[in-house]
Amino acid sequence: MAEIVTLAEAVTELVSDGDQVALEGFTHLIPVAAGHEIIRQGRRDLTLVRMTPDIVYDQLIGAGCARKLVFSWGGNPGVGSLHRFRDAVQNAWPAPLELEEHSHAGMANRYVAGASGLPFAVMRGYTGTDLPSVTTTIKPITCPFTGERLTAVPAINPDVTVIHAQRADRAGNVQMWGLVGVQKEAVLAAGRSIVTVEEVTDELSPVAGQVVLPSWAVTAVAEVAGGAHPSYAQGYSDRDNTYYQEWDAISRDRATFEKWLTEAVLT
Amino acid sequence: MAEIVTLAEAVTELVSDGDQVALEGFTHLIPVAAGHEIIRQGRRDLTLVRMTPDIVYDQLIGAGCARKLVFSWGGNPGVGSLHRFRDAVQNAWPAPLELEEHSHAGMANRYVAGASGLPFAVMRGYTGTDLPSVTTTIKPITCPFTGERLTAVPAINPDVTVIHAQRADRAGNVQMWGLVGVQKEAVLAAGRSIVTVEEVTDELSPVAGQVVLPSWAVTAVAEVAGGAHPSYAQGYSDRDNTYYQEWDAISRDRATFEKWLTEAVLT
Amino acid sequence: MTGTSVETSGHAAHTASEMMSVAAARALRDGTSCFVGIGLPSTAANLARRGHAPNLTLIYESGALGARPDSLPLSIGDGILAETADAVVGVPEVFNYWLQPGRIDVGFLSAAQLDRFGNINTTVIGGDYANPGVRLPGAGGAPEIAASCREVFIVVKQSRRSFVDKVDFVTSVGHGSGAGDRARLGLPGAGPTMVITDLGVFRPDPGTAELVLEQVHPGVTVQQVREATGWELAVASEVGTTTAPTAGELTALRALTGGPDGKEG
Amino acid sequence: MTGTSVETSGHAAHTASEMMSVAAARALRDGTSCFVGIGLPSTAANLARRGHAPNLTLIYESGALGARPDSLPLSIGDGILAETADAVVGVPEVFNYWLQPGRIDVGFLSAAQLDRFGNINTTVIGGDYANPGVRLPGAGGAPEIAASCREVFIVVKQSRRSFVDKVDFVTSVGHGSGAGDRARLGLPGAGPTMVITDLGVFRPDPGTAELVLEQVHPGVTVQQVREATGWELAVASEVGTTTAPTAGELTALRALTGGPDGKEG
Repeated sequence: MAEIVTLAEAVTELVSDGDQVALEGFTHLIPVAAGHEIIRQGRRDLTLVRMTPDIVYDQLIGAGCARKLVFSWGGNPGVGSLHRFRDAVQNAWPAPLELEEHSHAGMANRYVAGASGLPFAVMRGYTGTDLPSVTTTIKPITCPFTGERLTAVPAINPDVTVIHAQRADRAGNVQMWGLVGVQKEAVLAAGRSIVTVEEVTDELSPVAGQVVLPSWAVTAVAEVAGGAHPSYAQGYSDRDNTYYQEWDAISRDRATFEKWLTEAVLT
Repeated sequence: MAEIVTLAEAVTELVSDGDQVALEGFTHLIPVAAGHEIIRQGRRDLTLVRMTPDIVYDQLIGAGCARKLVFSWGGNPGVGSLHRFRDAVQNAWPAPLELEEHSHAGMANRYVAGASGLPFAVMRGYTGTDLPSVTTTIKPITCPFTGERLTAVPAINPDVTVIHAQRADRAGNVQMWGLVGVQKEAVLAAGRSIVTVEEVTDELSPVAGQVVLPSWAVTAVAEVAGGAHPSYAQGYSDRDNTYYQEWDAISRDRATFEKWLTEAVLT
Repeated sequence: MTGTSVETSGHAAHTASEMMSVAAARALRDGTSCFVGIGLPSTAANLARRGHAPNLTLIYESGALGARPDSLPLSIGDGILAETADAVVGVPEVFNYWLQPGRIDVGFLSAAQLDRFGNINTTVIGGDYANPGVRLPGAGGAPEIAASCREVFIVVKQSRRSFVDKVDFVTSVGHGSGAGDRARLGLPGAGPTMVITDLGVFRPDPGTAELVLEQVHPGVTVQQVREATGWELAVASEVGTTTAPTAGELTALRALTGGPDGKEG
Repeated sequence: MTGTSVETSGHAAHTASEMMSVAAARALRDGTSCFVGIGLPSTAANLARRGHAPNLTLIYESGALGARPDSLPLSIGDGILAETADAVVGVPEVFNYWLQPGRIDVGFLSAAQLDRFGNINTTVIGGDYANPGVRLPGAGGAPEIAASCREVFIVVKQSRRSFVDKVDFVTSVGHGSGAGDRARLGLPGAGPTMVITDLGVFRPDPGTAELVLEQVHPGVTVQQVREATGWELAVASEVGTTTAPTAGELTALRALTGGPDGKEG
């Protein structure tokens, strides 16, 4: 059963240096506040996993929390590139960043395998691309019935997955809706999970399109209203498109970034 | 885009002798009226596919429509055995019935593979059981990353899948909710699909727990209120438990069954 | 279901079937999760949830996670399951995301035939597979429930027809051919840790994995159990007697089933 | 986005970017389904739906099937997509149930680099993979969109930097190393059948699969296109001229983007 705790407690207890950590969210419901708490608590050597690492991953990388990134699309959606991510890859600043690079279909299937207790998933993908030449976690597999050649990717089983959802009840059952991405799979694939929510309520009244994660499938729930900002939580907040646009300027320059980090996260 | 037609038209156009046909439904939303229409139109040599063949499959088998059954649990839920199914297997009446027998997990994954455009699915299953000794569509497969031995099952891609849903709109978008079983996968795995619905409405107002099949993923929609009876359609009807209990007596005896068939279906 | 009525001092009269359901219900610990197989297990699991285990999470293969039916569902796909569940998911998800990774504490199964190592047959009896004496419903969810749950409880009406030396068909693996077999096969869960019948309660011997009679129900003798067992039954050095159903348990059970002759799940 | 404004007789002044979006939108047929990649394609696809193709089904990798946004989403995961979609599904389902089986008519992609066979690079430019000159965002959904959709349209701003003889990294396969390569690789879809830039329109030669300039946009010369191409460009024997954006198209486009210098999807 999920415990209801503060975000600081959840990160202290459940995220350790060296962990493989997935903060998932597909444009919607990105657990930004949890990412900032990880920065504040000074975690190091993390293997960060996410299909769409965006601003909060740029911040984690720039803050020196990450040793490796497992991903399929790293950008500032609707704006452009991630400058801290680029600086780490191109110039090893503030530290070298190892990459394990997939496509979205590959990452999604890796989470599905992880959630399913399987060591790998089968898909049609990567054929003819250069990705298998730089990523060792892509292998061919043959159908035992037809002889057809397909692609296998290994399960992702993060040490801890962090997501943001709209609501939880007091028993720790989690409810989210709208674009729900790959968050259910990421939580079920993980050894531990932290869910920040807009609010903890007495009842989870049903919502069309809802995904419910039962309390017994979650480790910790923390109430953090606005915890997805500048991303959004459908029914609670709108996407702060200006923040995404402004991030481009803040993140281009190391000094500007470090000033931002000190002022916006560390103090 | 799905065409809105009568059930008789849909069966005439889309179900042919010799087809592999899946009428899916997991206790809830069983397409019984469509099964009766297939009997009335005298289809023969069908390979019938379903995880939980129950009364309507007993009726199709007893009426001589089926050559083969691909399944994982064939019974009268909450009551006992299926006597027409038994009579076909034990005594080849009215015709021999070839079996291809799986577990629920195996069948569910076969539909998932079919819906995913993959020739097979990987699972943990069947290990140590006698099923692989009688079912050729169960094979071992080795994880290319860990060397672990798992089980592969081939995709099911029915020629036609038939399901019952609560509603469709006039454009042919289909909406169902409650226990939604494996129906989405069965439709997406099939070459063609028929959906009977309780009603065709102007709008599909959102319902919690809904599954929506867009019109362009469906071949034909037919309005058949009560088309799941004696099964139920959540929000429209309750399960007719008495019918299930009475079926036991009707189906035990060939003559009683044939009388029922003539009176209840053929006339 | 009918049966000989048993009266025990201080307890209401009950049938052997009722004793079986009550004993099976008691085996379920509060706060755990239980994958509820079709048939007798549903009665017991729902009784447990209405009694000593209000926080028992019931999982049905039809897609209901955390169902709280207020009456006994006739089938594993009744509407009441979806309406009262914490979450409703598709059937592939139940098996792939919830059962297969070993998240479920207890798999609760029934059987047409059960052997001394707790292997289950629900496929064919007599003849051979192609030409069976009796064709049964088949596997359903049981093979993977038996493989993947942390442990398995089996509830079954006992007779020489159901308790056989060797099942005619292994639909679901218990302890295979004996101790160590599950590990050799790579089956993740512990397998059957308890078998509850209308006569008594059995547990596998830790050394051999063979079922041992550990408890008889009130009014049942060890000899009666031996006679209803199709192999030379191992009996614990001290056989206990099951506590008879309390008035509260019987009231709750009959409210679920509609009386001593009522329906089963 | 800014650009040189072009005036054509009888048509409103428009930028080269606007011409590109309008030409790309026109390529989408009504009643088809389109998997909308991140970037420029979203502008064009939404323009098409608001103009000649009201029954265009837009599919976003974020899980929105049949989205009908009334303003241009800034990202592929804006709330407006879920709110207006026929169905919202999880990301694994988008790729496995909807894209992978080849259900989608058109994959609509952009590129950082594109080569003469329509192969796409969005991974790294210059240096090598481990020490790249420029690190780009990566693959996203594009490799499987390019593989599985029945055909692929690519919309990209053209220059010698983006139109290169050979991409530095094959993120998504167009026609590989030439005609027959997709079949040899077992890729189910037809691959890129049209490339739309701010200068003109290209289609693969049926014999060689190399991109051929078939149309220039109003005011653009073939020579200008050659100069913005990093290989010796094949040009059709008769090069057409794209019909300039109509007033209606421009009005609709500017309503979506917020004006000639507006945002893109």
